[in-house]
Amino acid sequence: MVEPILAFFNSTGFAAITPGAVLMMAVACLLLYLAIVKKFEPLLLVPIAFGVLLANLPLAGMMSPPRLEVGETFVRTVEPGGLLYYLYQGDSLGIFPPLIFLGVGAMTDFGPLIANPKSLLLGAAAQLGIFLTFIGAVASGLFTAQEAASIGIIGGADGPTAIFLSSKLAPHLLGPIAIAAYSYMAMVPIIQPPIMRLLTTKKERMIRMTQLREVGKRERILFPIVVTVVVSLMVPPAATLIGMLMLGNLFRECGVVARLEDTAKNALINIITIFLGVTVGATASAERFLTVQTLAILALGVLAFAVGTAGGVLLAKLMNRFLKVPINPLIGSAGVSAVPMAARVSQVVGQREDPGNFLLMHAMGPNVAGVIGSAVAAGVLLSLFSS
Amino acid sequence: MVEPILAFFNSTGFAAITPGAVLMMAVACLLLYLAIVKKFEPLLLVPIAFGVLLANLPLAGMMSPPRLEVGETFVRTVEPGGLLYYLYQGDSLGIFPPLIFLGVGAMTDFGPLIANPKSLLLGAAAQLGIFLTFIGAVASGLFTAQEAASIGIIGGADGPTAIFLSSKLAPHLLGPIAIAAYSYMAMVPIIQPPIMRLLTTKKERMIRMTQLREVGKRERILFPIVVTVVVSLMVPPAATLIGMLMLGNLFRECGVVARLEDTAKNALINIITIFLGVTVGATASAERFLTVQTLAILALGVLAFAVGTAGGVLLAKLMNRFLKVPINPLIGSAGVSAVPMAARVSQVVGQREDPGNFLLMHAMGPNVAGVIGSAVAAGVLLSLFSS
Amino acid sequence: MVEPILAFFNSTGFAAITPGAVLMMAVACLLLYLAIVKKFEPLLLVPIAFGVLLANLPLAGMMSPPRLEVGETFVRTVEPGGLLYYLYQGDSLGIFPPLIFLGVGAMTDFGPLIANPKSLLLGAAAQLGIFLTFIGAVASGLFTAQEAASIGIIGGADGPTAIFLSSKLAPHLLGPIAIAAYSYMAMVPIIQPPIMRLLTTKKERMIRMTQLREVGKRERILFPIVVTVVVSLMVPPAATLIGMLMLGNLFRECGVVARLEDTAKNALINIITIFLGVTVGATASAERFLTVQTLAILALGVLAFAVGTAGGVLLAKLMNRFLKVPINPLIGSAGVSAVPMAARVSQVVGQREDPGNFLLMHAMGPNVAGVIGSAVAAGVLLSLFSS
Amino acid sequence: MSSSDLMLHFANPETFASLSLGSRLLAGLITTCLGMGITFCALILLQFIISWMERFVNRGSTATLPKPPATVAAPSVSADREGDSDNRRDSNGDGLDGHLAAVITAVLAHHLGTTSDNIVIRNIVRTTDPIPPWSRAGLVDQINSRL
Amino acid sequence: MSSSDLMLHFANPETFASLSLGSRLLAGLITTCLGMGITFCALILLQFIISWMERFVNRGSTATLPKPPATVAAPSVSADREGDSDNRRDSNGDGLDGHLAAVITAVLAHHLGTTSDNIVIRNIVRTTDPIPPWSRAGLVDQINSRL
Amino acid sequence: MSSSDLMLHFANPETFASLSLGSRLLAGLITTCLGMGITFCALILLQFIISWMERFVNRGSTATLPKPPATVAAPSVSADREGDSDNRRDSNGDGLDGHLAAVITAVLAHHLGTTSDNIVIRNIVRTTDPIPPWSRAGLVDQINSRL
Ligand code: NA
Ligand code: NA
Ligand code: NA
Repeated sequence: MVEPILAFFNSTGFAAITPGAVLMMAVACLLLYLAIVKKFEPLLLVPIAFGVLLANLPLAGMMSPPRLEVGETFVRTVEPGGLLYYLYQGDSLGIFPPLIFLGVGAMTDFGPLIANPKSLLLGAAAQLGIFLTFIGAVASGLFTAQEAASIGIIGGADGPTAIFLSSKLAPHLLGPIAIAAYSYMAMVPIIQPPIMRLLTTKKERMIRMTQLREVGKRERILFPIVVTVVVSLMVPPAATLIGMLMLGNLFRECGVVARLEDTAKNALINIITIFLGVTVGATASAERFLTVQTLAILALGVLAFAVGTAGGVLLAKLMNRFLKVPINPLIGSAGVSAVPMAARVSQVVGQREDPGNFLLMHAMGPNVAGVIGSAVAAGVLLSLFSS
Repeated sequence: MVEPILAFFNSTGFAAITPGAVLMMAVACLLLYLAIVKKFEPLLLVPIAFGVLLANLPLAGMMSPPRLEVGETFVRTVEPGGLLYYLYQGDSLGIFPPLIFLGVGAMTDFGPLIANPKSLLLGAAAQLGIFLTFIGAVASGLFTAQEAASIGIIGGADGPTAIFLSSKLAPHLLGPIAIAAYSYMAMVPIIQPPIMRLLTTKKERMIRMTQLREVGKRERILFPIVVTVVVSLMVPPAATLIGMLMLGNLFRECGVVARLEDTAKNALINIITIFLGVTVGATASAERFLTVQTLAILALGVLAFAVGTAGGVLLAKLMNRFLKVPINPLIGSAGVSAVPMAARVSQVVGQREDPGNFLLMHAMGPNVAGVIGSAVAAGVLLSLFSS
Repeated sequence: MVEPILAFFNSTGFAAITPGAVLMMAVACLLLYLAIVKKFEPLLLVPIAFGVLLANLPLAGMMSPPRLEVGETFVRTVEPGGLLYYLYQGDSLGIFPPLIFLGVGAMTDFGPLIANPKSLLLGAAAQLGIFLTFIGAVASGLFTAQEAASIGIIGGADGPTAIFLSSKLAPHLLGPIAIAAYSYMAMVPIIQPPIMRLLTTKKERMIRMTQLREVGKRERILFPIVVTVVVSLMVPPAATLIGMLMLGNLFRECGVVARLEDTAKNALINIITIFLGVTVGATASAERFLTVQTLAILALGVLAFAVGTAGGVLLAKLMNRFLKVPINPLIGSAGVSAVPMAARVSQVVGQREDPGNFLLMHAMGPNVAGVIGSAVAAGVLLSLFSS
Repeated sequence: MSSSDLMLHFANPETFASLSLGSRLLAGLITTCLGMGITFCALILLQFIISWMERFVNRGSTATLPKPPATVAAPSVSADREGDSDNRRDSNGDGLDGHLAAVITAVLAHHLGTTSDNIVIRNIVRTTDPIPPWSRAGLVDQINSRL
Repeated sequence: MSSSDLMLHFANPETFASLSLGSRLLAGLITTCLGMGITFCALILLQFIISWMERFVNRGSTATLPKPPATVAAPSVSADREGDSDNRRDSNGDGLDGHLAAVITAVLAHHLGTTSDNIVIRNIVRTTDPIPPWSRAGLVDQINSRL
Repeated sequence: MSSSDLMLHFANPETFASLSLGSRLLAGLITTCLGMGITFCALILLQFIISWMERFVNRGSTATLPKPPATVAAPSVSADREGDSDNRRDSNGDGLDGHLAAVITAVLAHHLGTTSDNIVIRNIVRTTDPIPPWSRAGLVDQINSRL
């Protein structure tokens, strides 16, 4: 009777636990703390953190691949894989991030961008964070071009884009990259304001902007179609992300498919969010996560956000030299995306100087432009570095 | 620095665009116009049209298959396929259309059919359009029997049935067939009335029908079970479509699974509708769509609807020779299905002669019978022509 | 013309029907009767019963596997499989049951268990039914250890756990086991009370219990994390089920991801319930179901519930010998899970002796503990008997 | 060639091309007869079973469902519940919801000493699914305007 | 044969048939002891952690959740929120919703000079999920009627 | 080595290691120029098309959408409708819903001779989706409290 008990003990997780696994479970708990108590992007950090926890439970095998028997006319599963292995296919085959974008598109109002197309320039400038971080990652000597590109995209401040790109270029780094991206997106209110104040004068921060014009229904309907065609022609690898984002937005604006809009931005995006979050977290197993590369990624991620913020603000200042009606450079920082948080940061920083100044609506333009900008940048990187 | 720019330009869609792709994008815009402005079946035409657009963006590769590495005990993805390729598997494996039918069943009230079982005859007669169009397609010399059957099923006026059948018999024609089916279903109010008036006298059109009897709960619950068993025994290949339609209806009528009914007719059908619509549209790439066959399909599709309409009306007139209480032959045209539009056409055409005549409820009987009839006809065609 | 008609007749189900198929369709109708009229677990028995019906329609082939063409770098479907074959992969790969548990976790309030942790002992004791039934199944000589384990788990009174375990250990018995599990769960109000009265005195049944303490938000949030870690370390094969159950519960309790909680317990669980129910039923084809083994499974299933009930009650009586404040042994029977029915049975049986005695809340503790207990027991069986 | 052989050659994409147009049309005719025949058989069989079911099922029971509104009096009773309400709102210009909202607005306005115009009741939500039926509800207007 | 060997043979479907009934029962007994033992160990461990958690977590904090209704006063407080409301409506014959509807109906009737019977408030929708808990709410009647 | 060759070696993980740090940085710089250049090109192209679209599309038509609230008067008009309402409730302390509920409560209380405290209107449900936008609504507090 003792023998089977010993045999059983050897099959428990206690017999196989490693310090790394314990550390990763602690990381999972830290992430849960940030998500639940500090409310850092909880909708994605809660599933991601739980995924980290599950993937590091010894012997649970939730990410283990199946064993198949492959014949001439059949493929049979001899031993099924783990639950998270199957769900992870949605990430690694690039299916989940575009479907998230479908829902994001159905939630996003591009009106402020259509009303003020100059916002697009700010949304482009803020992508500087992506490319300078790319150079930084290359210079560190720790990463290949593919890995560096995946790290740079953290600066896009767009979770699905980051996951889409790194699942294609550097799937082994998906865990730390996704965790960095979502953590820093949540920390935008901490990262951005000092940079914004450093680069602007009090007078600039007090610039008031005129009310945005009304945007007609036709423009709203044409917008997603035009963006899809133009961006996809210029950067074909961005077509999947931009196409789904704009399909969702078309559902929203066309007014005749409310059922589809509703499902895209509720049931569908929620289901995918759960699956994507848990499986992205599950890529962060101890042996993959506890490396010097992860530390470098976390450091470079902050850099990416900071440079992106600066890029947006500085271009806004540059534009003011040429514009008759000046823009408040604080809205430039919203170009990093992190919708709608970065726009709210612009509003709050502006209001601190002048409580009667309402920048939120104006900042939403660069903010949503940043989503398009990051997708374009991701397309360029895919086009240059995918095999 | 010039070289990489040139290299990049060669990777853009501008370098690879073809006149065919431009034409197909114009077709996509036309379909979007019909769907959004003219409100032609928007819930499917919007996704289909956007799918056409996406599939014809040069180099975007959203329908490209993956490259695998197949071993003795594993199948590994070397290069993932496009998003729409993966979603399209739901069409080509015959998974999505029956799930759409699950939701349709949960939305459909078969009460008017149960109250007036003679409606089934009209629902059968209207399938004449399917078979005469089949002969027409064969006679054109452009199509094989399988292709002709897929074209004929347009006359069933039932999107999921058409997609289910053609994905099995002629997947290369799926795009034009689906587009024809949904476009003509939307045009039922234009196609049917002249035929209905041509084949009926004013006196016939003014026939009033007696109120339908109440239908008990037990009958409603037994109905889906009986239909599933009877139809599946007679035409086994129709079992999948009819079975799912009737399962959805059983969810609706049994009264104890409201949760499942709700999900079947909302979240589930909406998710599948998005995926199915976009991927069906994505089969319409320029090289597949811009053929003389497509023109023939569009012409034969109108024929199918017209003949189906005539079949229903003429059988109703024939039945009146034998019935003591005559039926209004205008409800015969509703047998083509296109639920509930064809029934509304009956109502409107009838009311034009006699504003006090309310045919809608009576037309719903043949209308839903037509759904069953088309599924049976599809089963017969599958049974005869599937390999 | 006669020949094709004969050929067609030979392709109808009438030509291929067997007495077994007729009998199974009758079984399906019986199950529908129990589900709809008697309201026996309708949310699962309706889909299961319909699945039984569909799987036994001759020549419908809804469970037939596809024929593939496997190359070095591709896997191509030559002939698609049946709809239910594809949906069934979610069962056989172990994907659906944990996702059901995700939704169950999002619906379950573990407060009564946290308030009274002694409930866990009762939830453990009630698992005796699983193991004694296992011995019974082995002793019958009809079953291997794997099959016996799958039969024993019926005593867990937890549908997803039973399906998860038997899909891994004895997939060929999945149909009868799932049907027995859900039928007996529905019959808990009939099976349990006589045993409860037999094993307790009137005085014991009249014991009143003191009000449960309040449970704080922090405890509620920590609970799912702690349970996941502890149970998964002790019994790694239980990690998938427990992990998903607790993730759902964390969604519920953390208060910052209401969207995900809502989707997990509505759209997602409903979709999976439909797919799981229909495909589990579809495993019950005549040749698999109409065996002496099925009869044995049905008999052993009742035994499992009865022994589990007794186990819970008897441990509660034993505990009363050591506790200062006695517990009402009627809440012990709730440890079999079958949430929340078994707890209501405790309430009703208690109230019959003393209408002022409210046991429901106290019985919910063992009730939800039983869910954890069965998952642990399933993990032990998987650990011992999976290849 | 027997009709069975003809149908086999007709159904096989490889031998299809070898058939003459006449043979193909004959095969098409056979298909049509078979297809319409079987469709009618199946639906007539259903018709008889449903008629028989009515007598058998309803023998002991009184109908359990509420009486549907008379079709003469309520023109727009449609087969789909959602389309129904849709339609009702269309034809009457003001459905039950509108009425209820009007009543509540009036009461509130009376008590607050304001006019109804300043109070907007935005959402008396109906429990029945307000989503239009799959794929067609939006077309009512189209029908009404074109015919 | 050691108990380890026995368990190995028992667990292997190929060698299972070669075991005698006695060996199988012994192996079954070992399985039962192991299984019940581990189940109890795991749940007792959980019990201790939860008890300890209570003291540790609640030390500094006052409970943040509202007091649940006393079980004696409110018989049907169940563990699942939906079932809860379900049950409450069952036992009291008229839940909070019914009450609220009655109040509103009365007010409206008073002001419109009509009787309550002519006004039907169809849908005061509760924000909490009105869908019954997974798989069992419909069974309340069954329990009530059978026991 | 031409810049094309450099980029090829840079993009190939196998030859990447053989490049000097200088070459890598050069390649990184080329990537940055290309990337920012193309991003700006694409978005400037979009800017022109959108500007042109405005003039072209709106030429014949009057705007069909209702005027959005002036940003000066309504500080919290945000790009996502849900976040919007969220925010409005935050900043004003009491949104339209709260107001409506207060009004109804007052009316009912008046007529029932009780105080408002005893009546809880739990659910005036808004038709517009009350679910917060994907991933961020809960962070409003965080922003407000930290900055
Ligand atoms: Na961005
Ligand atoms: Na039809
Ligand atoms: Na249990």
